[in-house]
Amino acid sequence: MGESVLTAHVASAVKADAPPAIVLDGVNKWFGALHVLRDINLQVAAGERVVVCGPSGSGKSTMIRCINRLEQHQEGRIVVDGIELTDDLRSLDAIRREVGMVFQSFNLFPHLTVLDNCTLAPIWVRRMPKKEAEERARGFLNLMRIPEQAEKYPGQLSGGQQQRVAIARALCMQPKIMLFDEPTSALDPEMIKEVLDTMVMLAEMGMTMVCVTHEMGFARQVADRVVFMDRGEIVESGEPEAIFNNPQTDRLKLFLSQILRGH
Amino acid sequence: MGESVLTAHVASAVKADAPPAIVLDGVNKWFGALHVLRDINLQVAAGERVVVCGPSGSGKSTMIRCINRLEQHQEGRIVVDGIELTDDLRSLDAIRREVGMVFQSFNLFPHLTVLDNCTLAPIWVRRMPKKEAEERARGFLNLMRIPEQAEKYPGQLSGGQQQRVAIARALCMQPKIMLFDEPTSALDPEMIKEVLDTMVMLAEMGMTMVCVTHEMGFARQVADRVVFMDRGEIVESGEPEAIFNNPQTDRLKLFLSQILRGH
Amino acid sequence: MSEITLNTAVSGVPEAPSRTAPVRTTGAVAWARQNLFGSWWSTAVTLALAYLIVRWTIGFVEWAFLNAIWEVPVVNGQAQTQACREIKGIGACWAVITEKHRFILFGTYPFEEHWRPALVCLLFVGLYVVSAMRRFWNWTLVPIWAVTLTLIGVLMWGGVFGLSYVPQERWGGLPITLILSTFGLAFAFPLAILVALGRRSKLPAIKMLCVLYVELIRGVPLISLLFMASVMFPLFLPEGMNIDKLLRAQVAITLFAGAYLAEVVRGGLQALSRGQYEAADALGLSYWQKTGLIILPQALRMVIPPLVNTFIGFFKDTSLVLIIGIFDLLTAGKTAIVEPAWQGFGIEVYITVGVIYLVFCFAMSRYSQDLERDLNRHRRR
Amino acid sequence: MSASTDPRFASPGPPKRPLRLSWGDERVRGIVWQVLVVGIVVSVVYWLWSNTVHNLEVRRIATGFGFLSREAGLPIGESLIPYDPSNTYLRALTVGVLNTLKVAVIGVILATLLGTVVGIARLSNNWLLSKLAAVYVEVIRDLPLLLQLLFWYTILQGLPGPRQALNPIDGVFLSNRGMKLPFIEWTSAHWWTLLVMVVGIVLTWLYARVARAKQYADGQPRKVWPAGLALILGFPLAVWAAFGAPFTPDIPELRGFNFRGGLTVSPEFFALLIGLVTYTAGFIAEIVRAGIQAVNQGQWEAAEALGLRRTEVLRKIVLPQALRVIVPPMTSQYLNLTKNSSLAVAIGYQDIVSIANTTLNQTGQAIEGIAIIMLVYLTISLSISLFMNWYNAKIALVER
Amino acid sequence: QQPAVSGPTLDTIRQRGTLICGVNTGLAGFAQPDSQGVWRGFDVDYCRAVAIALWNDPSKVRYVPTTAQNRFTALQSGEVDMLARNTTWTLSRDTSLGFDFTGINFYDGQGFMVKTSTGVKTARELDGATICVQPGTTTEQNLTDWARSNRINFTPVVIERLEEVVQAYVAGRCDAYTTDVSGLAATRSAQPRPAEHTILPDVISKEPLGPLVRHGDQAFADLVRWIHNGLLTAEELGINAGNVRQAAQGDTRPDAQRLTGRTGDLGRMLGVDNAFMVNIVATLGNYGELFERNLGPIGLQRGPNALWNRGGLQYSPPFR
Ligand SMILES: Nc1ncnc2c1ncn2[C@@H]1O[C@H](COP(=O)(O)OP(=O)(O)OP(=O)(O)O)[C@@H](O)[C@H]1O
Ligand SMILES: Nc1ncnc2c1ncn2[C@@H]1O[C@H](COP(=O)(O)OP(=O)(O)OP(=O)(O)O)[C@@H](O)[C@H]1O
Ligand SMILES: [Mg+2]
Ligand SMILES: [Mg+2]
Repeated sequence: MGESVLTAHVASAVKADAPPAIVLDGVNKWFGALHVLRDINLQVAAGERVVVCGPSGSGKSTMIRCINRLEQHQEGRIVVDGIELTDDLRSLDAIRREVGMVFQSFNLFPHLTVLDNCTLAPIWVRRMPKKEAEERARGFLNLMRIPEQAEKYPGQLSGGQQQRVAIARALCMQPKIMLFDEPTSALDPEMIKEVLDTMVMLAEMGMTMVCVTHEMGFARQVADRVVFMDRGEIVESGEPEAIFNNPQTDRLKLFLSQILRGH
Repeated sequence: MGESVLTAHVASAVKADAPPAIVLDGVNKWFGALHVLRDINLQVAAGERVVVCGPSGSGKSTMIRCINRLEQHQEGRIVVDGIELTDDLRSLDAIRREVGMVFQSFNLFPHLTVLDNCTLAPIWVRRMPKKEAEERARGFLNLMRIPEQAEKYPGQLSGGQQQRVAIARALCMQPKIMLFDEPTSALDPEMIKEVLDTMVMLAEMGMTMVCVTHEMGFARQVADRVVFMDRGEIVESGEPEAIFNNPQTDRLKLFLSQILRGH
Repeated sequence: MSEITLNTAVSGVPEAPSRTAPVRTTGAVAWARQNLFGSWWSTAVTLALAYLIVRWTIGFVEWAFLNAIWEVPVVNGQAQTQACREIKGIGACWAVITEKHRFILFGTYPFEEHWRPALVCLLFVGLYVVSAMRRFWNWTLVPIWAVTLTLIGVLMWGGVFGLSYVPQERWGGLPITLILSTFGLAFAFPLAILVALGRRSKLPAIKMLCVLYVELIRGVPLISLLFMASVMFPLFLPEGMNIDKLLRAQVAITLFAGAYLAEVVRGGLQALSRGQYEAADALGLSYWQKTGLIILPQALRMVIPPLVNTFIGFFKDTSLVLIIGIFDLLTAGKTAIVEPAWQGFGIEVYITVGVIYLVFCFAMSRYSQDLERDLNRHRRR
Repeated sequence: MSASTDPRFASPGPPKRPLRLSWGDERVRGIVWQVLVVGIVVSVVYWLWSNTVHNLEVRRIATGFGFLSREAGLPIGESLIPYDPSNTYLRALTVGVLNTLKVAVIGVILATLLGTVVGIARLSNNWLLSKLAAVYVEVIRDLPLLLQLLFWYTILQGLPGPRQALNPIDGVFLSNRGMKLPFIEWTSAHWWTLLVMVVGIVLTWLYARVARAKQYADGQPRKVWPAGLALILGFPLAVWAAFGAPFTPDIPELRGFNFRGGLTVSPEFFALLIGLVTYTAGFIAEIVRAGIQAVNQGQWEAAEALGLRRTEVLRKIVLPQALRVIVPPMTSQYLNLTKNSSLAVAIGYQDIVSIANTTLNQTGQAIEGIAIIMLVYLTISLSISLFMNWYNAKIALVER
Repeated sequence: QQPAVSGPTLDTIRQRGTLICGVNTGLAGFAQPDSQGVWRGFDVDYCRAVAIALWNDPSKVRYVPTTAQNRFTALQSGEVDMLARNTTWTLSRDTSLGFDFTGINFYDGQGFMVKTSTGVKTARELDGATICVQPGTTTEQNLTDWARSNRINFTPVVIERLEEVVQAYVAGRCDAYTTDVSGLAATRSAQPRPAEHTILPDVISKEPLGPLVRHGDQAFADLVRWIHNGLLTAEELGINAGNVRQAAQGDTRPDAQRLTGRTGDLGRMLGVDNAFMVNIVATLGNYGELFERNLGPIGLQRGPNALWNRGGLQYSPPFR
């Protein structure tokens, strides 16, 4: 049943000719004097799947965190799902409901069971009846192929399982957009595969996704677009094939040579 | 000079027709009521390189830890370098001098510099003059291709560098035998390569090695013998080619299919 | 480090010029906006607190400085404190300090010989400073301590080198506080380490003894231990054998501090990963080598903050020896105002004594924070 | 793990190893060491003990607890149970224990509250507030508690005398005799009212649970406080009215030297309480701060990314996790507060130490007096430890 | 000079060369270190007197401050040789604690002090009052005994240290302050306006204070006892610090000659120099001078401590 829940939900999110899900317009951000985001312009259409890559420290995480306002940008506009991000707390609440985030380090709540992790936000934020929330959560856990872990605590799971719980937790809020910040880099190769499989499945169902990752295989397989960042700027952006096979800038070429060598 | 130090030393350890470096004879071990090692029989000749593999929880670590008595076996005999492991603390001291160990999680001493990490045991256990110990340590650091890290603290190094320091630290005691317990599984792919290269180099110099690892490439390249363990038993053992290409038991077949798929 | 990666990530390519951040995100105004007036609630708190601080400061300055009396005439050895009594509540009477400061600092130590305890205090401070410098953290510290402590003993007791002999009963004030806390901690610390190791020992009898010691001592107030040391201890010893009162208090404080420190150290030992023990074992280090070279250096570093907390606690707790009639700093202060002329000027004396304690404890706490940063440098990249 | 369920793993278990009598054997060494250490300790204790017995004999010091049933004849200012100087020492000591418990229990609760507030204030974004909290912690920690107690006592004595008592609210008097609160003449109707109120509290708690369950059922959150107010205040008031609303106010009034009637909070108790609470709160603040900071920033972010509000994050995510770091050191602080209450004697609050001191002075039974003090504190301390350890185990994280 | 008399304590003291004297930790007039840290006071002078008798050197004393709690064990265990520490002579202390009181150097009694403004004239009017008291001595028991026999209700405030008790009383925490009359007088005189405080005439207990030594060393007890008696005799004979040297030369009264050691062998009988009283009086003065010097400034009158022939209770057995 998990499949059906998700497809039903995702389908509703993907409308033809919908307004862009995310708009970044001339976004600038500083940490103190350090200029970490420079005039970022990016549009993500509903249902689009964008992979962000770039060297360490290039501002990928910062950008993605600005989108659900874990960081505040200082110049420019960010519009998510038609709502502009301002200091207004209500708009913030509205946006966070629509945007799910999966962290590199999982950030599961260790004192709650897997099921409680998944139902917490639906119950308290979405005011969903507990039973319904649990049913839905079990659906997503099923989808993530970890239904039997529902009663365990995060500390009892392997890394790959934890990351899949984190994805399920985000999905339980039925977000329109999912943000992934290097969701696999804390995992060992076997677990990476589990998680990537899960993400591919989500992508195939049409979820709007922005994903920071160095997994080129994943990018090639599912990305509609790859964005390459360096030093706070978007240097190149385009179809995966174009980016990987035919990089335009020296920076990207150098970067690709490095990461391809690494593995 | 590092090369010469090592080769000289290793050469002395590898004698023709020498008695076996390690003998495990009907070794049994229990944790409480859990029977983790069952009638293990294993002989490692001087200069031989044995790779141990097997599913998680099969007792690989336990076996290797019994060899330098980080765990105590309860039945059977273990003879290392001609000395039988008994309750006698003095024989224990003698054995630990001859056996170097490299852990999965490095276990470097974070409060000491890399150099101090390497000279600690030679100075305090072997009663070597400090100067000589440092000279030798620098030699091995050189060999490990991290001579410039000598004055740093372990926390300042990357994982691969740390593991190479750990190997250097073990080598500084000039052990006749080196034990490796999944030395690469805490590392990311780039760093795995660094460490494996180092180990290959050691192997090529003729050091007696017992290595728990899932790195099939390494096994193929250097192992004289591969031992497959499951549930506390040695299930199969033989030349790498035979083991990998022509597994006899179902268990091994299953295992191989899993790990080959994983990567 | 981030800077470096930012610059070297893709080397060889010139960096794009970085714009400076807009003004409203930097500078004093931005700082105040962010830290003082971040929201209406923050603004309200700021204003309320600022008002209270200003008012109290003005009140205190008036009392302590503007309206204060610093000296009163002394007639026939009797201080004429009328003036002080007139302004009670309006201004401070620091005359009590002017008159009694030497007694407060040195107790009943012979007046002409006060330079000796004064020197002892300086020696202690010097000892602390030297011990605090990491440059001296090696074997040289042992002779330094030995010599200084001997010197302190010689100065306090005298009886040699032409110094007149001063029995222990006459010691008092700050030197007593420093002696009790320094020796107390100096002995309690090794004891604590042994007990902490013992409590983690695999040998059941030793473990039980350590647990008993820690739990029994921690479970009772220091007052009752001091009490026992003073009232009961003579009964424990064979007839005729007697131990100096100060020493008894010292032993009680040491035992008490030992139990507390042991728990702190144990916390550090527990926090250490098993891998460290195993790595040391695998290298063939003996138990004591492992403990001294690997385990303790790491465990102790980890517990510097609670350790110093405990140190500060004991420095202050030495004031409890007043229960058994030893004139430490605080007791000397209280005794100074027994004299009828000075009765009722406790606040001034307490403030003075409090400031002395504050200076020592604050120095300790600051130093520990620096030390913690310094020693844990190896943890950071 | 799965191995243990495997039938082939049902093994007889490890064989016993024989003990070899050799210095090389670890176990032999262990036994020798233990015998040595225990032997030394036992002989030292025996030596002290025999000395003591001998000394007691020689000095003709009588021991025994017979004095407990003798008339105490010592006056006690405040007591939770009826007490008169003609009662026995046992009762006097009991009064002391109760006084100690009173200040310890109230002190622990208040210090926890104040400490938590200051600890959170130190993490505040308001620079002034956080710096002030830091200064508070630093100053409070660095001054001897004894001085602080004397300070508070002096301050409280600065209040006007009973004749000029401050009268902020009708019936409430604040003077150097303490705080006098109006009270009512207690009748059975009040007992009923009180009972109903207790029932009301229990019902409110139950109602809160039901409300939570209902929210789980339909998702809608419900306010608990209106019902709680009705149950805890309204209902008892109704019962009280049903009894004819007996109300003979027992308002403190100045008669002779002092106020008669009403409830009293003595300055000694109050000074001790403030002193202990502010002092301990300084330490607790640091513990709370460390605890909250120990919770990974990622937990905040993850919870916020899910759309939880800050207060909800604090309550549901951060504090439950911080507790695990907070509880063990908190235990020590509770112990310290309890033990520090023994300084009460300096400012005239008659706790167990004060009363036992007087007892041992009057009777000369020093050994028994000290033994009683130590026993009382040990019992309290160990009870606190046990409870906190149990609580700590209860909230421990489940790990692999 | 070979001592004619010896006893264990006396021998120990002689051997050690100093007297160890237990004193109060600080009680105005009786024992208290001055601004220079020198112990002064009425009790302290008794310690000095013993040192003078033994070595003719008042500085050969080590003072051990003792609290109410540890004073007895200190003496019992030999930590101090004698206690000169305003200790009330009671039967049980004399017997079961194993001490010898060597005389009464100060007749005291417990009384009350109130603020004059309260208009209280006698202690009986204190019904309902709050009374400040120090714990740990006989004071508390006296107070409750008195209250019960007079059917008086009171609220006690029990504070350990003198400074705090007095402060509490002055600040108005208590309506009355009770302690030995000597203490009351001292406190009263220390107030800015002593007239604002009244010491009530009622004395509710007998508090004979005196030095004490361990039971079992009669030689030492005798010495301390007769020093006190000698001081009284000196006052009785009009011998004081100013004239004692002349008296030792030229006084013709037989009593005076015995006191100054010119005739008789009284000092030798006690194991000290025959002229010991001359030395003591010359240095410290007679009993009256001791009293005036130490207790006069804190406002104490002689009262019951006047000599017997001046209406007081101080009476020395014949010094012969
Ligand atoms: N809270 C912060 N305060 C100050 N500087 C920060 C902060 N967070 C990030 N930075 C800096 O901003 C820059 C961009 O960081 P960011 O985490 O976005 O990089 P990234 O592209 O995600 O790198 P990585 O691949 O290593 O995660 C880095 O130089 C980093 O050091
Ligand atoms: N100290 C111990 N106490 C109890 N059981 C233990 C202990 N150490 C290991 N075990 C158990 O013994 C079994 C074998 O463990 P071991 O670590 O040797 O496995 P392994 O083959 O090294 O597995 P992995 O590949 O996961 O490291 C496991 O079931 C493990 O849970
Ligand atoms: Mg990142
Ligand atoms: Mg293993």
